[in-house]
Amino acid sequence: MKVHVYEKAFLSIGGGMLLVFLGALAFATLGAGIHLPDRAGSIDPQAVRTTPPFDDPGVREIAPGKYEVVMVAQAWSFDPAEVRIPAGSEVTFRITSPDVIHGIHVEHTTINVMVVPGQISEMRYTFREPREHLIICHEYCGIGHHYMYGKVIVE
Amino acid sequence: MKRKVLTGSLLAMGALLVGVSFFAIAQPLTVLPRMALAPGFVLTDQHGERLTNEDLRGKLVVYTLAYTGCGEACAPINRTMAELAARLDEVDTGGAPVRLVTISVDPERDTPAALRSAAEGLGADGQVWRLASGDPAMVRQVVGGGFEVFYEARDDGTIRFDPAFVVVDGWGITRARNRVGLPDVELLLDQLRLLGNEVRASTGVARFAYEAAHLFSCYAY
Amino acid sequence: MIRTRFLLAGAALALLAALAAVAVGIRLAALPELHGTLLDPPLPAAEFALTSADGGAVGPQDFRGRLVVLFFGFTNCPDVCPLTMHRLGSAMEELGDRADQVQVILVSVDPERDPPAKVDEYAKRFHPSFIGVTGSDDELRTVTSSYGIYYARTEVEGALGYTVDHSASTLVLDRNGGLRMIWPFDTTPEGMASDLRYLIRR
Amino acid sequence: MSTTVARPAVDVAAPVVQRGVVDDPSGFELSREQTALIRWNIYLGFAAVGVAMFHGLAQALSYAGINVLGWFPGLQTYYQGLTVHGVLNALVFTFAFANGFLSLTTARALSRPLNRWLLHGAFWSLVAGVVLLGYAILSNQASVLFTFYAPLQAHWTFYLGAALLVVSTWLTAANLFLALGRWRRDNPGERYPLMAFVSVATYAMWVIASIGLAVQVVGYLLPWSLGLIEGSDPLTMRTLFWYSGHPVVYFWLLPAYVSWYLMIPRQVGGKLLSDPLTRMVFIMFLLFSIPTGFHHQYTDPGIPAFMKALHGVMTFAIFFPSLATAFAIMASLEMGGRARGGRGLLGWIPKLPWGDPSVTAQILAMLTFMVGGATGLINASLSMNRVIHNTTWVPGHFHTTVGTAVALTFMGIAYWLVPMLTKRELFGRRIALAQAWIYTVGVLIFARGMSAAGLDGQPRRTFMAEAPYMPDAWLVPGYWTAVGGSLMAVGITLFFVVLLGTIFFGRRLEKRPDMPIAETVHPASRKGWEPILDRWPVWVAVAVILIVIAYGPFVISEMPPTLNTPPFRLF
Repeated sequence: MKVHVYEKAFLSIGGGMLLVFLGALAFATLGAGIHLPDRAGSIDPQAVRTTPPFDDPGVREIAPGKYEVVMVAQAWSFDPAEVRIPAGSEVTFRITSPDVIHGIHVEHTTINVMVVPGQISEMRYTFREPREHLIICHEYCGIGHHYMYGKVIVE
Repeated sequence: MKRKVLTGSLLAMGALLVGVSFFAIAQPLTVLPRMALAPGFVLTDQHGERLTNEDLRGKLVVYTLAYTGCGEACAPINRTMAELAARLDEVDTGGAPVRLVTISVDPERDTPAALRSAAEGLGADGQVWRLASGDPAMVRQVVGGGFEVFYEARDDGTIRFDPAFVVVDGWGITRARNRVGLPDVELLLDQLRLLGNEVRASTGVARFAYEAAHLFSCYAY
Repeated sequence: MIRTRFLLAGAALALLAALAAVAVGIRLAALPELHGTLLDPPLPAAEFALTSADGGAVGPQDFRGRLVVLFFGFTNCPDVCPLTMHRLGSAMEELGDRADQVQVILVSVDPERDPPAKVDEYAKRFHPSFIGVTGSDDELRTVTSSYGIYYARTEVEGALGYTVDHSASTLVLDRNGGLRMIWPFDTTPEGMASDLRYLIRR
Repeated sequence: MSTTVARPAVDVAAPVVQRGVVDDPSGFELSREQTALIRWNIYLGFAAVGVAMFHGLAQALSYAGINVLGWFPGLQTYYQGLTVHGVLNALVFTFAFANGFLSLTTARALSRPLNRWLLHGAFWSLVAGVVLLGYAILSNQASVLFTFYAPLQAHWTFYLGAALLVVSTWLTAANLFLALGRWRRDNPGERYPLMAFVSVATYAMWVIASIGLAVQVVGYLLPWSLGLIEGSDPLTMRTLFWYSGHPVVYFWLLPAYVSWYLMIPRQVGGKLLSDPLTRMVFIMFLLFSIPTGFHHQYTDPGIPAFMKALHGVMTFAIFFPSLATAFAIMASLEMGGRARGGRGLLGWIPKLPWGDPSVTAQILAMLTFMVGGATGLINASLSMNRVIHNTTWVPGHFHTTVGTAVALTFMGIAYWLVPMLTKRELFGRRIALAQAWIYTVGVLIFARGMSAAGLDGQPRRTFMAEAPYMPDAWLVPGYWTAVGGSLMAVGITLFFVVLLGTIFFGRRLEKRPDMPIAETVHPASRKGWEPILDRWPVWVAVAVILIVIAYGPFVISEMPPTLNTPPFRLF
């Protein structure tokens, strides 16, 4: 097979670029331990409201400076819809859905996760600066999807 | 000749690649993830003796939460622990002893004496299964900060908390947090068995296989 | 001819692909003999802000890009602390010009008798680059507990009045702030230096 | 059923000529019936775009806070319109066009007619599918978007309609495989004509890829919507959808690649550089496009992070054949430009036939696709995905890929295909040229707006005109989106002027124009290793192995599915 010398060069550079990208990917996952949302447990979606901790959603200070947000994403609201925490807190979100698929994106953070009925989504983030973040449902969940939002208020 | 060397090295590398991929994807052995460092603590057990996380180093520990004034609400948790204690000899942990620790989420009222009478009711021997309590701030730090479980006193004097069974290995690393609903004893025994496998394989070449299982997140649950 | 070239190109590709596999293999098989528990992938390590000698807040997050070695002790400590600190100092000597890649932090768990300046001065006795910090009991409880360390006062007879029992392990955080290694008490300076060299290299 | 004897094309400019029937149409013309069926497939596809366009315009305007939904007869919600837009554009348009176009290329390349029953079957099942989907969506019983995630439950006609769309592609695939098999029987030892090879490769990929969709829809959603099954397992449903949902992207794109590789070079007066590389590119799409679905589920809970990373790696691998394509096509364009007198480093560019709307539209589509490729890599990156997942960045990305690279290429193809199918001259060449430019400018402005807002966290698929939250950062990008979307709508309207003008008012031609088929500088060889490229069983087997590796462990761990989520109708 004849391959033009320019084509060879182009494909080599392209292939090299890809290897660099793959190397970065391997470093991120295997080296730096940056992981995407993993399995964090399953739950019976019909029993969300009676299964701890989702029987009592809310924001809790589990230890000094450490918060847990137990959240139920349902059509068409987040429960709780307002999360108040002091700046510098490490917050773990534990979210599930009792009805359809939702998504949660806390604006200007890396909290961006799907909420699938039957699964528990877990995300950790440290809010450093005092400001307000929108919480947006970013997966279509029915006619009122665009009314589904909330706020994280970092004080 | 040259081609033979080339083909040979190609095949060898291919085989290596296939081997590694096979391991990563087929996951011939699974482990429990190393989730976080388990909390350090100083608590007091039902005999008034000091219980620290260092005392439990080298042992597999199942922690759970309860309190003595809990009544029926804690009964399923205590039953699970009692059954677990009775069935520990079913799993081969590779010589690593297993300890069960019930931490009181009502440290103000659960004095060693209160714990002792509760332990007698439960059949906790104080050796394998210990009940522990301590400084309220310390308990908050261990349960909330370490095991990430929230609890608070209700107005009626009862304590609201989420049931949790946390499994910690001999290096003091949290390996499982069973915190949605009540786990059954089989699940806990299986988790101990997985840790036991790892303990048995902690020497020799097998250790690398287990390290690889961690590296490729071959997680059992 | 074309066949050979194709084979060569294939070999080059397979080589690159296999490099990844080999890299993984090396990490597993060609590990130097380690003297503590290596955590791979690293565990999350808590940030903290304890008080340094100049009154400022210091934590491992201030030393990203360097390895951070954490040890918890106190200045009146009769055996464990001076021994460990001495070994850490020797390990730093052993590291030579690599020593600037490592920051040792001594956290005093006896805030009553160890003001920050005293801890710092104590730490610097073992190596000029060491720093010592401390904080209130509440702060220390959070920090130690999240690093799997306990400490507790024990009353003793004598002039000191009390001593502090505490975990004797030493922790190493990697450049990104992840917990990478735990050394038991009896780790030798050579062992520490060898492990640190490995962690600097990777 | 006679096969034409291969005869070298007479072309003095070509030092190496491609052997094979594709250059010689003598003695081959599809029957009126088959031509008509193919023509109606193309019409049906574009009719879908015509309807979808209005909804697209309404959605683009809604990002600027302008709500025109009230003017749509029969439309009850924004999401109903979004479902129409997605289903018609992403499924009906692309399936119909691919069915028609690749049937034609295969028949033409092999110089043999297709099976008329399969051709009829494919067309009518597509029509039936569209009717059922239309009923379900227009009666507002299926506002579930084109991704139809369970447990949102649509009317059963929606799922049956979707299944029929897939069935039509399978019937087309059967037709192509049959034709290729017959050709092989008549030409033992010959290399497959390149154009037939790439057309069939496209369908081979899609048949393997569509199994997920088929299992999901027929095996599960249809009986579920009829009440035969109670609960659902949303995570498994999502996984099955994205098993097909990523490769479907390549099923949209590959017909455009067929044109870029095999027709554009001839249209610009150049040549295709390499036959074996072209085949390798299509084989790589067959191999790598399917085991990548988890990159749509990077942020899903319940899927092991390692499996996601593995799919990420595969996703990067699929970038390679697109890189090879970029070079090959650019090289043919340059050859064409130089053959037309272009000198200097870039002097060949203005010499390209920019007056040919078919060429202009497709070159603009390629240029836009470069933006799409770059944004696609960002989507595929594990860490960056967290910033843009499910934001308007994503539609910003895919309107430069399927929305332009594919759609505008199909329109460009139509500028020679419709004259060929109708034996009428293209109507309004200048309008067609204007269409290509306006649409491209429109989509670039549109994508600029969508991407910028996406980086600021604006959610996709959301009725922004009525959302109670609207940070200032989304305002200006929203105007970009609306302006760009309006220009796109103008572009498509102009396309319909040309299309309908050609069909109804185009000057009748004496002779049916032929398909532009490129010659190859390095043609296929019967010697050496190259014939292995034509060994389908090998490549299908490798593809299946890769799929088993990528999906096997997860599927096993999810078996049996826990069907404990009840259905919901929230629209």
